[in-house]
Amino acid sequence: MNNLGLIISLVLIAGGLIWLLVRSLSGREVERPIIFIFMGVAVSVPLLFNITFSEKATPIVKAVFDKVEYLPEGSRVLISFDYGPSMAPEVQPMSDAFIRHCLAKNHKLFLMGLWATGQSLNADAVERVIKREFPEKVGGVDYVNIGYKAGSQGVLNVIITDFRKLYATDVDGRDLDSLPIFQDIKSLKDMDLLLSVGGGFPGVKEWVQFAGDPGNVPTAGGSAAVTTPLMYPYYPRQLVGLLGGIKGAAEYESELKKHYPQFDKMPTPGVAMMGPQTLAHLMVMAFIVVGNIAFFLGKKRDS
Amino acid sequence: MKRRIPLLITFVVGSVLILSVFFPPAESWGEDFSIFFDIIAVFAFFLGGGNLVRIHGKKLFTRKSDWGFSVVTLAGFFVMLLAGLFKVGNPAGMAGDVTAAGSFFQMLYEWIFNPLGASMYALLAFYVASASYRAFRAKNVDATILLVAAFIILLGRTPLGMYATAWIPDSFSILQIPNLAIWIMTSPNMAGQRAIMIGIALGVVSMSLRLILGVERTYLGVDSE
Amino acid sequence: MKEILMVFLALLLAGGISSAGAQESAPPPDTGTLVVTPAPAPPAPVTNLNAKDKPNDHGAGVVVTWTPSADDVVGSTRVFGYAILRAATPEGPFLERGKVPIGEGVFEDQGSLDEVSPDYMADHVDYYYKVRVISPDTTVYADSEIFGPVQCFGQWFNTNKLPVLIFVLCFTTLAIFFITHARRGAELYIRPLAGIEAVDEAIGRATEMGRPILYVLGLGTAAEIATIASFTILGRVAKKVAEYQTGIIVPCYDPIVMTVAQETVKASYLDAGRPDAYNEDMVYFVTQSQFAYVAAVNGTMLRELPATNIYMGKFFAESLILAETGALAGSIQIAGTDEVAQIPFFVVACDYTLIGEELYAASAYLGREPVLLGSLKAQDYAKAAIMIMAVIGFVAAIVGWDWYVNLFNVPSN
Amino acid sequence: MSTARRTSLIILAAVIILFLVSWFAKFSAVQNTGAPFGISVRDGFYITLAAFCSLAIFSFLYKDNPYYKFAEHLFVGISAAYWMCVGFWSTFVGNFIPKVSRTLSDFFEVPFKSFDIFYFIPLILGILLLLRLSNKYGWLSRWSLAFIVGTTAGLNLIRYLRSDFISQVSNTFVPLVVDWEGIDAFFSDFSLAANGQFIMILGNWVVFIGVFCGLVYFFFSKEHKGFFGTASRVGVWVLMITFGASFGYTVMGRVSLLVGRLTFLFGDWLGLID
Repeated sequence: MNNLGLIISLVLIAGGLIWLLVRSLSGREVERPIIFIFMGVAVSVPLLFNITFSEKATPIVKAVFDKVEYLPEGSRVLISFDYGPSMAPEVQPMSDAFIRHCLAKNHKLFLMGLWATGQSLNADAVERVIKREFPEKVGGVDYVNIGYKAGSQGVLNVIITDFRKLYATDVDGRDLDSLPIFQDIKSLKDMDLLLSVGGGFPGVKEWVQFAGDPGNVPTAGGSAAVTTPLMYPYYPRQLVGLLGGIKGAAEYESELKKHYPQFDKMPTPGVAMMGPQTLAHLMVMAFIVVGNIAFFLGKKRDS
Repeated sequence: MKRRIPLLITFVVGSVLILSVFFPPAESWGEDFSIFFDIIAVFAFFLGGGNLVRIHGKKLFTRKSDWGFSVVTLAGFFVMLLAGLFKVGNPAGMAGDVTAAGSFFQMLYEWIFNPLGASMYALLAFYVASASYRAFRAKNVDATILLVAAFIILLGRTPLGMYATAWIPDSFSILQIPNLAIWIMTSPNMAGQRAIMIGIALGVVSMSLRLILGVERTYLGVDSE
Repeated sequence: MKEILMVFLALLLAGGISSAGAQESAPPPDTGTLVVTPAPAPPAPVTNLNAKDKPNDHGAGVVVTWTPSADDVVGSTRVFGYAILRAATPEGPFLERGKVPIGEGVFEDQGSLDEVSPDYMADHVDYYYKVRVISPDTTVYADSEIFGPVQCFGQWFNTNKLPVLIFVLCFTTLAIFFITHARRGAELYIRPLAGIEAVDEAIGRATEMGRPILYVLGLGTAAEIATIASFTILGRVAKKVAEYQTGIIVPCYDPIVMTVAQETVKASYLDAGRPDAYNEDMVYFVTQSQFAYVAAVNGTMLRELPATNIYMGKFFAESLILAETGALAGSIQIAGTDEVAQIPFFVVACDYTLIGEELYAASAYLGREPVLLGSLKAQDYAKAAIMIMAVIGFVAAIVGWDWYVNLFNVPSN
Repeated sequence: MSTARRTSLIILAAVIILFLVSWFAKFSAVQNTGAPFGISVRDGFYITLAAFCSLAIFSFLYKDNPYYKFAEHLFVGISAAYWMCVGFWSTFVGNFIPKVSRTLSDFFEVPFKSFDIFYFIPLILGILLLLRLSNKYGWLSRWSLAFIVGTTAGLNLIRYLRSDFISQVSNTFVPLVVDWEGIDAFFSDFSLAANGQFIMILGNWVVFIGVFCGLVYFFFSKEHKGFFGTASRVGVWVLMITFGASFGYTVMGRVSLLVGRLTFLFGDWLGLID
């Protein structure tokens, strides 16, 4: 169904564009309703047939992926959920993808958060992603959720020397010392990678300034599209890499699928949202090209 | 008198508001005046609504072409007006918020106003396509620059841009489309925006001054007196 | 003029001094001494506690400053933040007024001037402050010594805004100088504005075609300068329209804007000597809702087929919908807006676009009155001044003249 | 009866039948999921209505037609009344009444705040505005207009000067060189990497020169000849890059809006996607 829809629609669109090109070669302009139809098809077909495109990761995204990928198995990765429900549609695909990737690589996963409004989101990710897709992983051994603590960068400043000053237990009330995963963990400095997923304050920037830089721990993350340009100055010296907006999420998801056949069936909201976008962008560009060909040929003929 | 007093009012109100910014005891005046403005605007609603009813009523009674559609406008207007002024079906009665969920007013908003507005807005996706087809032509140097900048940014937002330029070595990575797109957004785009904003700010200051000094007065219709 | 210069110089001096005093480097982190202490000792208290009336406000504000605790260093776990407490007497009771994160040494205790507010803070009354260093363990903290008494009170002049006042005064002087200069009959050159030159031509075209002109004032209320600039352009256009005896349609988004537009168009017809040709229905109210307004104007464009569409004022997302529909109807389109995000759409879809500042200049340009042109001249001088300042700023950024850069950082209150 | 008229009547009938079919299909579908009967009929109607309203607007893309006209006129009527009601309740009753009259506050069931004589200013100006309707005293409405324009001019002059003008100027103060370690290091490490030193320096230069030339373009009283001509040419190019880039960047947002609307039509209405 999927592939059939994809093939039919792409053939339709490509055929239509070729037809337009041929028409343009004779110097004729395209009527507006035809453009509208192409645009409508370009957006609705991916929606209806769930068509997706594999995104090739840009270097800044690939850097994050490679970092997680090439850490030795069993490395400790911390993911911080620094966003609230309103931002979730844009950045949640990122934290989900990070979790999947880390668990597939058998890294030890530490989840926490700096946003009061995002407290339930970590627990939700544990239920939705970890327990359902990785039933063999044991809480407290392979992953742990230590939850939210108030204090923004103050929290970071404390846990960069000692987790236990702030966190006595995980979210389920189990003593950190009783958890195997925390056996020889003292502070953030014992982590091999810090990943912050966020869209405001505190977020990626605070993790760089208060944890990654002073603790000399590799830091990476993802942020909402609006704040992404403000993060570029930190890359690549202070920030391993960055996922910007839904496009960044889509690139990471694609990369994950490419390397891990077991994720073939995983939901990829980022990639799904990019489907209509990509086709629409390609369509606009195709029209620009066709339009210019028609324009130049028309001019040539006139002169 | 008909001409002097309005100019005097503009002058006094304008200069008082400018000076109030510098004196903390008067700091809140600007805010108060904005509230006054909103209240005056409510009176203006009578003028607006009256004008709407008059125009469409005239079409209806003179049986101008398309008078039937004027009936639709008037019906929609009065139904909505009555639903809002009397808070029909409001769960909290007259004390409830006019836009409270469950009221007839809010229902009309949710199922007619909203879909119509969202669809109008969504038309933009189509017009963006037709405008780029029509306008992005390499007619001259300026238009070509416009076209190329738009094209690079568009490419940078699709996987195609990445695939096409991934072979470029790291030491020339600025030439990779996604990087180039970011650079355009943060450098020349920023410069252009800033130049426009500075210009606008100066224009506003100068225009405001002309208004306060009474040099610019077309809006009062006083040219003729 | 001399006074202004003096104030300016004084300001430069003050800026230089204040920046020289600031910027104390943080103590180096002492990571070596970190050992897990069995019983948590309270962190070191803050020092140099000070509180004084918040400057440049209307009262009910105190600024508390301190030197952060000696334990507030990167990597130390002993300090979690600071709590600021206030009391009416040195004996207490002290109530918490707010908290700040680590590394900070300033807090603004902002009360309310409203006597019925629970947050009411009386002026000219003694207050006492202390700052508490909080550690991750809520039972372990360290209080500073008590500071006080301190009183808050209002000021008459906001010195933070002095740079703004200087800009206002300089620009006003400049504008008045050129306006009087122009009144005396000096010849002023103004470069042509393509969009405005096109207006006359477009009205002529409409007359030939026997079709009306559609003038859209945008979505701004009368409280936008762009809308007011648009009124003056509408005035000139309506006058020309009256002279040529073409029709004009002005659908309005805002009732007050409609009122002003009616007044303007009426006066223009009177001016052109054709008051009889003026019709109340030329300027009418549509609705105060963005997309309903666009839906209606779109319909008008395709039904009345105006020869020319003029869009001047504040526009938002609808800019492209209007311009594309107008292009479909085959109208010549002239646009002008100061909404930076929408200019690209007009530039792409319209025949002529007044970019930002040009919109304001257009009204002066159309009038061709020396007084109006004089103010354009003042604008240009201001621009030249900015360029010079920017070049100095460029040098300042290299040489490190922070005081110069600070001159342009106007606090938000 | 002309053919055109007959065709349009057939289309009208078809639209009405489709509407009814959709409505019934919708509420029986809703009913099966267990919603109470009364609500589902109403909701089925509303969803169908919303869908047909959306389609009526989209039909404008083909050409102007009676269905678009209907939607447009309905939209105008409803929206005009909507904002009037909201303005009346929130501004007039919410902000004005509590400051002038206790009796009226009680009547409208809003808490009375405190009497403020200054609130008679907008009352008087509002009434003056209404005098426009009178031929004899119409000129008095100009006083209100003068007040509005004066307020606008005063507030905007300061606002723009501070937030746009001064802060934008100061943002232009960027260092010409970044991470400078001498001319030798500059050339030996020279690269066109996106985050390399050269590109960063280039970016700062472009911002500075771009703002400079852009401002030259906005000079009105100087003929654009010679140096000014060249600079203003460059300024135009910078502006063109800005416009092209901003246009391209917004496409994604615009497409999202259409995706949202189509999701409603395909999902909530037709149930084709979940």
